[in-house]
Amino acid sequence: MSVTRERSGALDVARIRADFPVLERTVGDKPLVYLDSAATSQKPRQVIEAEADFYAHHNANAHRGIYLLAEEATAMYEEARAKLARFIGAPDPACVVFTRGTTESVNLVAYAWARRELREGDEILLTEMEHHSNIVPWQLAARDTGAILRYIPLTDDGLLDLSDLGSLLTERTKLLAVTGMSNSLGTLPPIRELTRAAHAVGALVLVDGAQLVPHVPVDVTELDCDFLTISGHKMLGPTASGGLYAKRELLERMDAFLGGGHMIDEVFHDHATWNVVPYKFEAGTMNIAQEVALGAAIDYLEALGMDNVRAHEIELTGYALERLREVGARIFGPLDPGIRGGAISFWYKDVHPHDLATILNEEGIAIRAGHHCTQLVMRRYGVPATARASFYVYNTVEEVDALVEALAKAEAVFGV
Amino acid sequence: MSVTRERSGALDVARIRADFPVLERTVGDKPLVYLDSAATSQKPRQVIEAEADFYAHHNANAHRGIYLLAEEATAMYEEARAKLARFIGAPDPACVVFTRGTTESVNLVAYAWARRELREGDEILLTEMEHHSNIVPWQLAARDTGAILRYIPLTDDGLLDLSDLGSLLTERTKLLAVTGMSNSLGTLPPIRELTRAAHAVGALVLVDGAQLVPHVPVDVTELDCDFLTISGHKMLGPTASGGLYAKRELLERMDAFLGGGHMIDEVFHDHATWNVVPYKFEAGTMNIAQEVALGAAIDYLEALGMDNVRAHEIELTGYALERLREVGARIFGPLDPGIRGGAISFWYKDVHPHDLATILNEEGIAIRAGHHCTQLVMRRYGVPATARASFYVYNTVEEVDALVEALAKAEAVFGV
Amino acid sequence: MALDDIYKEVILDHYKNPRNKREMPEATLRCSRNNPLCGDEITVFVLTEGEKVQEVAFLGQGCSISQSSASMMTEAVSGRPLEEVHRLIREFRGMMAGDVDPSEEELGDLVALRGVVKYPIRIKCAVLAWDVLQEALEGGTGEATGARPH
Amino acid sequence: MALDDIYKEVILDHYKNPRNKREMPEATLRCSRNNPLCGDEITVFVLTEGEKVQEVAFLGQGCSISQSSASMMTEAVSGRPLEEVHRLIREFRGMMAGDVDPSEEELGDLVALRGVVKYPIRIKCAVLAWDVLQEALEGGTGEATGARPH
Ligand SMILES: Cc1ncc(COP(=O)(O)O)c(C=O)c1O
Ligand SMILES: Cc1ncc(COP(=O)(O)O)c(C=O)c1O
Repeated sequence: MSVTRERSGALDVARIRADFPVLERTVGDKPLVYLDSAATSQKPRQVIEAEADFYAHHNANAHRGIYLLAEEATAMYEEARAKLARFIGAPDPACVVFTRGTTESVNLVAYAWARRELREGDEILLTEMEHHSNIVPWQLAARDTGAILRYIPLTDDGLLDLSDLGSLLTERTKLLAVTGMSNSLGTLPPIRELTRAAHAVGALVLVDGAQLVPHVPVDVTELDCDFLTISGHKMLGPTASGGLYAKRELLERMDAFLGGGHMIDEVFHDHATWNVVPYKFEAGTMNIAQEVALGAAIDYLEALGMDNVRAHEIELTGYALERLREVGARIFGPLDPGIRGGAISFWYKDVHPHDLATILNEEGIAIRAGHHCTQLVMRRYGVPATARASFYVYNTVEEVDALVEALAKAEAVFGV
Repeated sequence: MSVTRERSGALDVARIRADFPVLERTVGDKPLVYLDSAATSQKPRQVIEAEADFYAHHNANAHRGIYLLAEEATAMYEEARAKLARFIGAPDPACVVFTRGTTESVNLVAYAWARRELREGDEILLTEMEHHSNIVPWQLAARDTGAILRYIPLTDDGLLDLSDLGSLLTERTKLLAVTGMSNSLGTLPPIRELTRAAHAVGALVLVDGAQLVPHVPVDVTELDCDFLTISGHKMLGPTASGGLYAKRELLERMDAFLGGGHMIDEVFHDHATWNVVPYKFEAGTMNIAQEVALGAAIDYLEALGMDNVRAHEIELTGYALERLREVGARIFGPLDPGIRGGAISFWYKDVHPHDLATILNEEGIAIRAGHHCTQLVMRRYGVPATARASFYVYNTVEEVDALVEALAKAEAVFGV
Repeated sequence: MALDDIYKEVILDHYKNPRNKREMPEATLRCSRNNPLCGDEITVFVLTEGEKVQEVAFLGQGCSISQSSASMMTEAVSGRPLEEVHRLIREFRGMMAGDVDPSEEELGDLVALRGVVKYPIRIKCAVLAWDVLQEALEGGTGEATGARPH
Repeated sequence: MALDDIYKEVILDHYKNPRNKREMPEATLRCSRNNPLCGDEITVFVLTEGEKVQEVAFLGQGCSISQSSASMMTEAVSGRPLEEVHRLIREFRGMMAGDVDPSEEELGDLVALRGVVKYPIRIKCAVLAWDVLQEALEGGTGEATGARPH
């Protein structure tokens, strides 16, 4: 395989690739073709260095010390919050709580909002394309409050089936929790319409932004969602970085979640009072270096321009869908790259996704095989698992070609 | 100030210091004297590089992919778990759940164990020297279950007052949550005796190991505690690294805490089943690179030898206590370095700790001023705050001298 | 690493033509499990008679490794005394852990799965059927704990 | 940075000899707050009369910056129309945010606190009393939300 690393329409991919040390790796004698960015993205040296620089020059606990390092660490940590807030169009950095990622963020809302607000018979509306991280926390909250879960079903081509929305979204609905972009089908649900419909019946809306925020320009004011979750590790940031956006008045009203240092105002033997938001939700020593480095990831993405990031993804996704269909792969999810992201689930002939992933790995190609934490999607389409290729700013058209060519290898092994 | 960086009795501190890039920093024209390791430790280049190396060569999500990077990432992540388990004497890596640190670990137990097990009138026994992170989670759990909090009081010299233990620790007590080492008084409570007494009445014991694990050789089998919390960032590891040790049968019996990807076995519309321990408690993308780098921190500490780490701390603490008392500082906490750690809280004459910290900062000396997340301790000794110096493997006797000399400066400014 | 280390002829044969793949209503033990990572599913049926495993069958879906391992397992253990079956389980696990050099005599076709050791994550696929068999022999049904609404 | 930027004579004087530091039973407004970072505490008492702040007193404990700021504040605002007090609060905050060049005329002794701007974490100490005053004027008492047992 020769990866010529040309300039794509929207991004100078050759230059971008030079920033990602891991892309120099080989698998056996094959260059690494990393097509699993939906699971976690790779990190540019700017991000790796930002985290190392924090430890090497500014390391101290944030919001606790009077000395110079502590002031620097605090300023860097809060600057990262301001960057993340700006990146998603939040009106105020205080609307952003730092967390380990989407899973912690959804659980924060499920504990601190849902368990305080939900009553027996209240409903939470989900969709069948949700990631387990946007299902299981609600099941636990429903178990504890007596609330009921309902699901927006899927059409055969991987879209939300909104034909019966009127009977699913009612005054009983207290929350609609929906993914901004499906990690297994690629689908981009119509968030703006959904928030409008939900607000019309008085329900709040949580958008799972794990896939959306890294790949599409996002403005929470425009989307008008009440909560948005962010996974830093999927947008060039370190593992353990991320956050939760929430409208400020919600954060004020919510119960505490994790108790501990810094989230308090005063602590007495039998009770405690809370710090102001967002600190009320940041208990104990936080992921300081990681959020600082997420700030560097945001700088990187903003320098590329999120419109260009999206345009590059549309280009690669369109090309990949075309080539995969040519060779007879079955695609799960919409076929129009304009209404979907770059996570492409497929079956190639009768080769089980695990076997396919093992065979592709021998060619240096890293794809994901499994249920992608979306077992409801697997059941809906009657498969135990799918193969999934997903793209990000460093992927090339040539890598898509490599993927498609390697499928022939699987065919040879399995004689399908 | 001249720091001659000699070899201390137990550690080759000059060599150690060369591993910590941040120690080359200056504050104005003064070399940095970092005396706030109880808040967070500095990181050696071995740890910084381990995290950077993970991103640069092995980055992938753990436990999810079939391709080479994913296998490497998974193996490294699990190797870190095995190291941490071995470091604390856990019989089995499955007894170690990764978390962001002590605060998340205590909350995990407060949600997944306490809310399932506690009934109205049950008691949780704490001590007045607990960090807020080992108080507030129990207040929240008590609020939700009707359980009652009781406190072991303190003696005037900063020890647990166990004279009335018999009436505090009864069959109503379901949990004793106690710090392994106080972060504001330095005290080392007699954990082994306390676990014996607690188990005798059928109570479980949670040891807050935030300060203990970095500074003292720990063996959970010997301590016989039921839970032990670990903050990676206080033991040379990255922020956002750490864990919870628990006896395996407890982990099995506990409720789920955070719901999401990988902690599940199967997910259906209305319910889900759980993965085996410890994965049942590791929802979503974890702090993978951070735990891997914590593994490097453990390697570093093990190479020094935890007995030597402790011996060095006793040496520095003894010297510092002596010098501080010489110049008339009031010490909060025990005076015998053999029964305490290296976090020394004090007042110097009438200089308020904030003012002292600001003045010492001008001399390059980083100490902490405040309540150290132990407001009950402050109230017990009738002060709004204390100044605190704390030590770790890279600190020298000369740095203690620098601290003591700088106190004269404060005296000059305030004319006390 | 070469692909034919893992995708040996005999594996592909068992995958495409699984042996003893059927419901067994007369089974005395029955256990179902899936691999939560990937959705592979195996149900094992065991007909015991006294201290003997008379017959084993399976149902399931999944990759070539999990399904061929199940198929080969049913052949290897059917008609054996319980004690031998337990030894086989240990031996197979030992081979997959890379600890034990497998004896062709004991494991037969199953030795072909040795190549999977080089693909750590696929080991879970290979041992799934064996986990289920062991749980069945211990009286388990494979029900996991979880969150059910009241 | 030099220490006398922050520890000016006038600050130390107000710290050692605080003005208007007393309980004021006749106060019409009263509010208490602490700085959760460090435990500094300030209670502000305000005696209003119509649109005028007749008198302000405080109680509290803490560092030289928080206590001297409170002391200077009571002198600066006592006897002023509410509107002017609000302008002063804005001006003081502006100075501490580094946005506004303080006018000696308006702020008097308080200008001495300008040096604190270089010590970002101490800014919280300097504005604590002002936060409490503002909350008092808005009718707040300083009660925070929290976890109380039933
Ligand atoms: C004794 C003690 N317990 C708990 C904590 C909280 O630990 P972390 O901030 O790592 O969650 C700390 C550190 O601040 C501590 O010193
Ligand atoms: C759509 C979606 N939601 C939630 C998650 C969970 O995010 P995280 O693993 O960062 O907590 C993921 C990623 O795995 C995802 O793709």
